[in-house]
Amino acid sequence: MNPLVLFHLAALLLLGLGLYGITRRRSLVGMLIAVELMLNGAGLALVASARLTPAADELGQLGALLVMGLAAAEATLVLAIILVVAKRWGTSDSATISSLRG
Amino acid sequence: MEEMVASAAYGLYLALIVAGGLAAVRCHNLVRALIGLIMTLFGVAGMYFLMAAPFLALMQILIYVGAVSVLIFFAIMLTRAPGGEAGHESLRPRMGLRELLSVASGLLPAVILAGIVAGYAPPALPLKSEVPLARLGQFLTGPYVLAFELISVVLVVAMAGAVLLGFERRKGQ
Amino acid sequence: MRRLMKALKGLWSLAVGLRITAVELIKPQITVHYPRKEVDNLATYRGHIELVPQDEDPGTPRCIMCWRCVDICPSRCITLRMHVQGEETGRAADPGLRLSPDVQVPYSQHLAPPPDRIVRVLDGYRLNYSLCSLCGLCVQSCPVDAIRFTGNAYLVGTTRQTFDIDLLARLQQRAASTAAARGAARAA
Amino acid sequence: MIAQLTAWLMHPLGHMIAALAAIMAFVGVNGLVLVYMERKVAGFIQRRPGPYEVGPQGLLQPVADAGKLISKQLATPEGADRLMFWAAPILSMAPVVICFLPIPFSPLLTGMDVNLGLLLILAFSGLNSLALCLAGWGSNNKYSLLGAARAVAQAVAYEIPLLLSVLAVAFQTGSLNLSVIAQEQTRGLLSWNVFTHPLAFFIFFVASVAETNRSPFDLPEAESELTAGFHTEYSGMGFGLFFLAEYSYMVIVCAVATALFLGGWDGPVLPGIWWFLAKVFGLIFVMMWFRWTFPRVRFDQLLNICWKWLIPLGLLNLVVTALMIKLVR
Amino acid sequence: MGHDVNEKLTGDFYTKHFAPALSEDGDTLILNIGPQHPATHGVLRVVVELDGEYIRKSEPVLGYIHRMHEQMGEVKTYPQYLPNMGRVDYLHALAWNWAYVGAVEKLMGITVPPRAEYIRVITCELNRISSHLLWWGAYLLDLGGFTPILYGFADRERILDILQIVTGSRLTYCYFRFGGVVTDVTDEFIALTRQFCRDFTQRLPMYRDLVTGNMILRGRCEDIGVLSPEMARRYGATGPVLRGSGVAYDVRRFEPYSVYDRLAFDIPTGQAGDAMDRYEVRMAEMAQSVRIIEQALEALPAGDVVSPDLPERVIPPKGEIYFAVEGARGKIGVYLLSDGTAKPYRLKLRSPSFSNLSLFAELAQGTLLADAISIMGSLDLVIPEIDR
Repeated sequence: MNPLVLFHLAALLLLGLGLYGITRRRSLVGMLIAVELMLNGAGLALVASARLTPAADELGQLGALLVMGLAAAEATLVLAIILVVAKRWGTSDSATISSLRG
Repeated sequence: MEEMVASAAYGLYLALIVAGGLAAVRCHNLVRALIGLIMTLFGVAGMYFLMAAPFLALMQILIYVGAVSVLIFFAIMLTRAPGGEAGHESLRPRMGLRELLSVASGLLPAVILAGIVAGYAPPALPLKSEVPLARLGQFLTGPYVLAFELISVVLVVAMAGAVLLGFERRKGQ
Repeated sequence: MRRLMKALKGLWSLAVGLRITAVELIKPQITVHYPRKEVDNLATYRGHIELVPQDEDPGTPRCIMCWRCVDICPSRCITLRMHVQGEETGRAADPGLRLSPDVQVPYSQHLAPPPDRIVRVLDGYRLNYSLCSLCGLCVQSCPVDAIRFTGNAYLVGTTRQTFDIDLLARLQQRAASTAAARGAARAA
Repeated sequence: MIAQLTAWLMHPLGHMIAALAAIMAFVGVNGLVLVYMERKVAGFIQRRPGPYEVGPQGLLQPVADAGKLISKQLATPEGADRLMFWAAPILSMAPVVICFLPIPFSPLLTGMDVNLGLLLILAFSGLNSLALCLAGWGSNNKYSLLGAARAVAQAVAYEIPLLLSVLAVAFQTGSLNLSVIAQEQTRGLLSWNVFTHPLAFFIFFVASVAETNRSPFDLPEAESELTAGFHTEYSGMGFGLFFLAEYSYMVIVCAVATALFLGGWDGPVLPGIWWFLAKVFGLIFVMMWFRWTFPRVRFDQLLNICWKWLIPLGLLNLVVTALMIKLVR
Repeated sequence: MGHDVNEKLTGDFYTKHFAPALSEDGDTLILNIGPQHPATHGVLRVVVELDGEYIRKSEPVLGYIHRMHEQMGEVKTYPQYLPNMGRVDYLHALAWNWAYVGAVEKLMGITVPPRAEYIRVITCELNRISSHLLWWGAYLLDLGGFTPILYGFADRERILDILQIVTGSRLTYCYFRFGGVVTDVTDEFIALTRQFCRDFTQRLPMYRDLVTGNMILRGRCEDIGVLSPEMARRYGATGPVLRGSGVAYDVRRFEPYSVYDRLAFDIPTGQAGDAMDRYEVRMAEMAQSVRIIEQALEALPAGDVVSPDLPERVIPPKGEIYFAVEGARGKIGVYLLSDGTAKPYRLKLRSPSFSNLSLFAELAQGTLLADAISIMGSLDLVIPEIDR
């Protein structure tokens, strides 16, 4: 099979798993894990597209690098939010914090 | 020979991704889910290696495994539900409508996109040679300097925000 | 700037510490490596007690069976058996508590008890060393200096019986062995 | 036959496999040597002989220790997560082998001559903190949990000054290949980076002492506070693997320090490998010397040293280095 | 897969005691430090409630090595109780010897010959140095420094050798007797003690350089466990703990017993009352003890070592008595109530470690776990003395 398609399929698999996880998980941390899966899929797709097509190689690699930086920033922020949520509501269950009353 | 090794490596990495990903979304125990995530991360790093992008692979391990997953681990440790056990969550009821919807929401975009990818993929070029690190650096400080600066700003803002949120938590006590 | 100076001073204090350990590193060892070498200050160490033989007869203890050591011992680790010459049965030490104020003697200043007209014979003198706390009250309270400390610091054993020491047998054994040694020396 | 073997060894894959095998042997032997060395150094500093009974001068003591560890029962505490509990020591040990690959023991003796060797070591050594996390979490023990939390905070914090100090050297050499960096320093004693980057060397060494959880930064296993920290519950080889990993990481950071700052294999008369090993073990001796001299710092002090001193100093050093390079060119 | 360690608590009385706080806020962790723990130096258990690494509440739990010393005093005759005194506080056994012997002497009106008094001072102060040296090493061990304890032991071993000459034992001395001491000191003892005093004075700067001046140690001790004089009084703290807070109270000076009023010595005090001050006080006290020993050796008179007019039987008259001496850890008090028989009617021991330990719960509140260990070390607790 075409190697490009193979890599893209792996990336899509990650996306699917991430989507499934984000709907199925109840805790915020679990959702964060699912989001990381999807971000990884994005990075993989970017790199594969850049490496195996005539597109500029650097574009894909740097794009994936930026995705990683974004993931780190996002994880930091989400961690802080989760802590605040856990402090306020005593749980990180997404269902219990559906109200915005605070 | 090379071809075979590459296929075998791809298979191995894909297996890592699948097994890890399933563990990440299905394990009741959040720490096990995290281990699943880490397995997936390694799988993706392996795929980067396979595409002759070792820098990216190592960065993947350095950033994701060394930093992000450790942060997640902290989040798991610090959010203990009262009465319940930390790092343990009961997933939504199995095989209900929601489960079906979950599977569908995961499968639908993947299947649609997979069709597009499989149908309209351009022919893959033979693997280009490894991009030297210096060239990546030149690009980062040249054409992509805005993105580079933006991501730094995002990181700084995220850190500041996290610190602020943390302080608010202390005050709330 | 002050903080920088303070940090530098702190680093210097660490370096001073390192210098001291480095100097100690090359100094000779001060431990005594036991199985090969033993400590040499056991002369003043006071291990478990032993019976002192009479000056003229190394096989017979000096003990006059006044029971003071048995009575003073806080942990009751001395057992004494004796009989009066002519009487058929021996008298074992009273197994009950003998803490009546009439018999306890703190330590005697080496005053001999009143002379006895009956002759007493020591049948047994045992020390339960696992109970002994080496306080030395028995040695002090003995009016005739019939008990003394040994310098036995290396007493080890795997059973409790090892520490139940028959001091009378020990004394007689020692006397026999010295006599044998003396005989052997004379023969040589 | 011999020709075949050499041909196989010249092939990158064969070379790597051979290197991995050699490294595994080295890690094992090295564990024994360092255990002996640590105990002897401790003994001499405390003016006692150290191990003495098993074998001549106690040389077989580490072998006896290893035998004891191997023969012990592997107990899993009640309520522990078996998978995580036993995955942790393995995860702690596994990256060690990879970390050894890019280290240039001599101009020729390098497991794998990778361009990104430094990055490889940094990336894989980061796994150790994760292993400590799992150990702490999986043990179902409060002391372990506290130890794990400390280990993570410490590892994450000290990775930054470590990277900063390494970057200064990488800037100058323009390469992340340890062999190239070491090669750069073979032009006499003064070309050693420790003279051009003394501050970077200082930061690197302090940070690496902290990264390897060595005293005075051994908070994750602070025995007077946390009994044994993250490995409280481990018995037998579970503990042995953590132990071996700790010593291997010591060798790795000291080898990296040697290659980065101390001229690698550079030295007169003797072949390079001996110089390299001598420098590595010299640095390890200093680490042991620290351990047997200093008390332990407190946790907030540990983080203060990192955030208030090492990171600003590292940044300063990096900026100054960059400026100097710009000016010189 | 129980990871909520709090839920797994089987919960005896003391841990349940902490449970209400848990329900209102699930963020805390209850940790049992001890009964077997490297930092408690004995079988002491401290239950702490941790918020992160901060101690929210703590409570020491006693009684793990209760040996009924007080009760034993009531079933044994006066001389038979002597060996017990070496075992209440095994590190400063001679001070306890002295407290008990002194109480009985005071009750019976026995005068002690001057030579015996000086010998008591010399041996007791030597014992004090050895106790402080052990504390010094153990405290550094608490703070993660492994080597100092062995350096301290090298000096301590010499003291034990010296004390062995007269007492015959090395740790649990039973040397003092009603009206004197067991054996007279020998010339060897005097020479060795003189030599030790000289050498030890030269060793003290090494201790200072290695440890006291060390930045890490200062960071671990300064401003940790600040004990105000008022609080120290409230809990009845004595000894170096009290003096570290700036209260110059020393039984040897303020309720002089024996010949201490004839010897010149300073009472070192601290200012802030933190762990470092307690540390410095003990280090200074060792130098003062050396000073006392040197003076006592100079002034050592000839004569008996046991009172010649000692009654045959130790049966004090009816009455009660309280006698206190200054131990290495503080004021050691013995209260005796005699009903005129051969055994005490009641014997009460006031042990300094008990009062000093009671400080801990308040001092440790709000500190880091590592600081709590440092505080506990700086209080210099001897657990058997607490559970007497």
